[in-house]
Amino acid sequence: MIALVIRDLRLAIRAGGGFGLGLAFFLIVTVLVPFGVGPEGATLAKIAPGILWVGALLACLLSLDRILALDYEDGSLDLLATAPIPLEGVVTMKAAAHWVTTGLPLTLAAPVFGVLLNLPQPGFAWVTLSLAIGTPALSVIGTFGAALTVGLKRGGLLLSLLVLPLYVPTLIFGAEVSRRGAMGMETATPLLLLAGITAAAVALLPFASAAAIRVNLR
Amino acid sequence: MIALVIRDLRLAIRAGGGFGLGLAFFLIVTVLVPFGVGPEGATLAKIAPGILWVGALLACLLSLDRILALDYEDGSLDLLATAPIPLEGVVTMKAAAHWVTTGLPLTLAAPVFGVLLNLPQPGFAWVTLSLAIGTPALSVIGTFGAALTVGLKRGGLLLSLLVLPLYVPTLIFGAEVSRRGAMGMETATPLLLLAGITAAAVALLPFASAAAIRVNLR
Amino acid sequence: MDLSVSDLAVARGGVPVLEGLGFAVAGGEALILRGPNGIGKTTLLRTLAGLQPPLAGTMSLPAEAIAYAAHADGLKATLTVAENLAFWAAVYGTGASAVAAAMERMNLSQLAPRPAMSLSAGQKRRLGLARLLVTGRPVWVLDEPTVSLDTASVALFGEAVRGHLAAGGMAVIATHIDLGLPEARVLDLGAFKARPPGEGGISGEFDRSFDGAFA
Amino acid sequence: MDLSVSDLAVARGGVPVLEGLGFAVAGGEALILRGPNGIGKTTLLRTLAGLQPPLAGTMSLPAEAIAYAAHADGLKATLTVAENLAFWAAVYGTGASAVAAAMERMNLSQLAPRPAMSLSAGQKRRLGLARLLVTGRPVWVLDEPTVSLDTASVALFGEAVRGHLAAGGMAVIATHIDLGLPEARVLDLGAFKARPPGEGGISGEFDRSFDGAFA
Amino acid sequence: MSIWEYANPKKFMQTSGWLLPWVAALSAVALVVGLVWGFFFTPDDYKQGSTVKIIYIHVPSAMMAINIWVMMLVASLIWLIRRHHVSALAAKAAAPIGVTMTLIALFTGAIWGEPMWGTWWAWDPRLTSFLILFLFYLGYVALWEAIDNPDTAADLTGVLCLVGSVFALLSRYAVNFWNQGLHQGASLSLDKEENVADVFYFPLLVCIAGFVGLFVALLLLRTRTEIRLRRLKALEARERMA
Ligand code: HEM
Ligand SMILES: Nc1ncnc2c1ncn2[C@@H]1O[C@H](COP(=O)(O)OP(=O)(O)OP(=O)(O)O)[C@@H](O)[C@H]1O
Ligand SMILES: Nc1ncnc2c1ncn2[C@@H]1O[C@H](COP(=O)(O)OP(=O)(O)OP(=O)(O)O)[C@@H](O)[C@H]1O
Ligand SMILES: [Mg+2]
Ligand SMILES: [Mg+2]
Repeated sequence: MIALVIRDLRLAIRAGGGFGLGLAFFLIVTVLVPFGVGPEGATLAKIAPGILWVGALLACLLSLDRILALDYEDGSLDLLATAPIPLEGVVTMKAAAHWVTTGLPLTLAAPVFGVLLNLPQPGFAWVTLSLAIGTPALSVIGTFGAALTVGLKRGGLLLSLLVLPLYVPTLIFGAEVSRRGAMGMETATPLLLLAGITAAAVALLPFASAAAIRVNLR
Repeated sequence: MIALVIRDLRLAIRAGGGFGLGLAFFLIVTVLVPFGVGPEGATLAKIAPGILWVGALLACLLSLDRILALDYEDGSLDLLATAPIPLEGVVTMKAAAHWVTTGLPLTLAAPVFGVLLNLPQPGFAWVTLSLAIGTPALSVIGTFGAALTVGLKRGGLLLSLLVLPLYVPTLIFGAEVSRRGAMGMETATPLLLLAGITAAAVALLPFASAAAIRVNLR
Repeated sequence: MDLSVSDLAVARGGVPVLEGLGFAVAGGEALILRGPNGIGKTTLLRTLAGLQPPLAGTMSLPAEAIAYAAHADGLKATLTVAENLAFWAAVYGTGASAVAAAMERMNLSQLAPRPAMSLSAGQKRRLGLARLLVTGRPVWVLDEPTVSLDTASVALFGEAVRGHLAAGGMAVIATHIDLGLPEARVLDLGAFKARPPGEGGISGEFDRSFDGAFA
Repeated sequence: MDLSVSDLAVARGGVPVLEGLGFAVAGGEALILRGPNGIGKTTLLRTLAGLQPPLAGTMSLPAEAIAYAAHADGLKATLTVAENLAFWAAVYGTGASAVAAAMERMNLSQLAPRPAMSLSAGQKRRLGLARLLVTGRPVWVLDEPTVSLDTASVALFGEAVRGHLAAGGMAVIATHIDLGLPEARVLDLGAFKARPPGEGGISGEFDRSFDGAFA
Repeated sequence: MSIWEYANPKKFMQTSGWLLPWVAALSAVALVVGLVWGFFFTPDDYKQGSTVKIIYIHVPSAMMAINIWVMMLVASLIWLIRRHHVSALAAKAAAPIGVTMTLIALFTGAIWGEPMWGTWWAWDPRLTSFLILFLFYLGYVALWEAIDNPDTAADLTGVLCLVGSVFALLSRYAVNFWNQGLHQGASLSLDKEENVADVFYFPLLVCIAGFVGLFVALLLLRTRTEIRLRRLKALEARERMA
């Protein structure tokens, strides 16, 4: 099954910057917000942790349709479904590849982009930590959404629509950790809840995703 | 060439809510931001015009790859390029269809979503007006980006990367109109500039887009 | 280990297309499915491969014994010919020697370092067929495998099928053209076309349970 | 109005594949292109259709005279058969009567209200060929048009081509199988394979200008 | 003899091969002289202390970042109009240098901003439009990377460069407009005539000359590499044909 991760990573690199592009989108969202909201440092500092989380989430979202749609279109998914590895494993590996190409770079880049949004000093560590814990959940939940919409022509927007409500709990706790951290408040409770969501999503959602794919191929 | 617009609109409807999805994404962005940023009314009121514009822009962006990619994949674009209508016309009609399915609903819905973000009273008219004037530019510029990336497998993120810096002037003037309007300030200058950008983009960019498509089909 | 099918009915888009199908394929045998466009060949093959459930009837073999190949070859445009095959070899656990042998067999060795997107239609198809060889599975279920192939490549394909049968494998192949496999049995699906439910044809589960509900 | 081509060279991915091609097709004539996989049939047809520039040589007809049909049929899965055709009729300005006639000719009338996605492979292909009929253009340039078609449909296609030729049209068709058009001329592309530049073959613009730059 | 002679590939390879070591050596000398002079033989600024010395890297790299884009625009136009392969490849070769220069200017600016403005980053018009330029660079490089066929890539990136330049100018103007009403005097950017005394000025000139030389040397080197790379690809393809 490792072969699957390797293949997906290789495809991401060959496609000309699969790694860089999620990052670039994140950068661009953080750049656009000041254009919309205005350049005052105080306002930006206040909304910075939330915008960073929303930006990371949107960057994740935008790359979700890469997870399964390409494999569906060229028939690979049919073939993987009949291959001697469980579909649950396939789905998990796909989510892992998505995290490595999207969630991980986003986490590493968040502090840098925090500078652009005038993020208060103590916030940097907390934003990074909360993203590190929360982005795996985003990848797994996103894979589930991709599995639901895989048969549909250009289901991109529908996919977003389905996935975004599922992202809300992760977003709330993740942004809460960041915001409290940035203001120097206690963060243990939301952090624990965030970790709980991630653990549960990683453990359980692959079964739902595999079931959805089976139905879609039928 | 009207047939092309009609076909695109029909496809948008058949695909299960081509109209609704851009809107839904816009709704979700405006909903997510309070989750990320926190619920205080004063902060929200301050950032509301900007967030509405950023949200509309992202909703637009997300639907850009529908404009040409599907037609490329199923061979329609090859056939349209050899059809007896100029490619410049095709591109313009495609942008028009995109605006009707995305820009127009966003414009109409923006005042409603403004309520969610606690937009100050005088802002409603200005946000709507600025979106009505600005979104055609977003569609035309987006079509240019789609034309550049049409040959690439799942160029979605690259497309965003290329298009977003091109969106900056439109965003700045559009958000400026909304913000000034919301604060009851003079708006004539940015409004004129916004209209100028839209007019120039609509008049000139289709030539660049058609050239890019020709190169990509080669 | 035989592939046998009895009283099978298959549906597409909820509409029954074939019914009352029964056949058996023993090791070393090939079965060629024929029938006019739209009769239901593709639907039947997808059902055999386990990609969709049958409407009725039984199949003797688990989907795990089957290697399926259809119009879409499952090739990645940016990976090279060798990488594409190596991936499937890893998935099926067959290893590098199988890859080399398959490329040899399908006359792809020269093209090994080329990305799949730069292949012509027929070269792509050959690569798709080479994938079958690396699966190492006993039953090949093929949907119009020789589309876009020239005569030499069709012969190459015939050789590959014959080799597979000689090793005790089986094959079920839907095609409109002559494959040069005179020893294979031919099944014409025309006779199994699903009748309308009024005339005793089979109907879907929903129809069955709701018939009589509107009296 | 003839289609004539002289000393044409075509390239794919910057690599010359065919060179020194010359042929002429007069009104009422068909030309069948043959050659092994990868010789360059698709590349040549795309060049004729004006989708890519030739590497060298001249073509007598403007791309506006040509109706091109390839593997990808340009069908919209969610539109019905009739709507798909009506769209192309509107683009080419031929009108509703052409649509009805084309559906009649390709035996699609029964399928008219069905969305294209529910068609079988062969039915889709028939729809793709019906599109040619609504273009009203004099030169058909077809890339493996009979892929997936059963014998009856191949005959139908032969009829359509013959009708087109009888009306003074022309056709250039790449195929690997027999189309049942004995009156058509056959051109084997094997003889025009581009030679390596070292042996006097043509080379791309970049190569030409850089040859000798690395002494 | 027309200037297009030098765009002849053969001539270009000869001339650039001959020119490269000289340009590289000259720029190295200028950089060493300028930086050493600037860092060790100028007084500290009375207001900014020793942080002022970052100017010797910041200003030249910022200037180069902007001018490299202009050079790419010219090269793209030459490609689109006259189809000279050398100029297409020169534009391709220049882009990563431009990205690097932009990054250097951004980083040195941020490092400078910390002690001067008390913040790493502010949405000052000049900084903002620089960030947008960075995005254009990224998009340009990403598009080159994403396309396989070199001629297609050259055409498309050429069109992007053209359209992008217009929008970059527009953004520059828009950003000025956007941040005017709220100007908090954050832009301490020294104006040459007013603030930079001659002691700082001359070593700065030497440094700028050094950066220009560095760019030309890197550009020649990278263009030669790109040409060879493409040639290699062509030879490989030929090999496979035979
Ligand atoms: C990340 C932050 C910064 C960025 C992106 C930035 C960018 C730029 C740019 C684009 C230029 C114009 C070069 C030209 O047009 O020739 C420039 C020049 C300059 N910058 Fe910065 N800068 C930054 C921070 C700073 C800081 C903190 C200072 C000092 C307080 C500073 C001082 C200067 C000076 C003195 C010049 C030369 C002015 C001139 O020649 O007109 N910069 N910078
Ligand atoms: N949603 C649907 N409603 C009604 N009929 C459908 C639907 N989807 C598919 N069909 C029909 O089911 C039949 C079986 O299609 P299938 O693809 O299996 O045929 P096939 O034998 O493979 O044909 P071909 O030789 O053309 O590939 C076709 O007649 C098709 O039109
Ligand atoms: N980027 C590339 N580099 C080198 N060769 C290439 C490239 N792209 C395509 N080719 C080769 O160009 C040749 C022509 O391809 P083309 O699709 O025109 O063949 P064809 O005659 O249509 O074959 P088929 O019968 O298989 O459809 C093929 O041999 C193909 O491998
Ligand atoms: Mg079929
Ligand atoms: Mg071909």
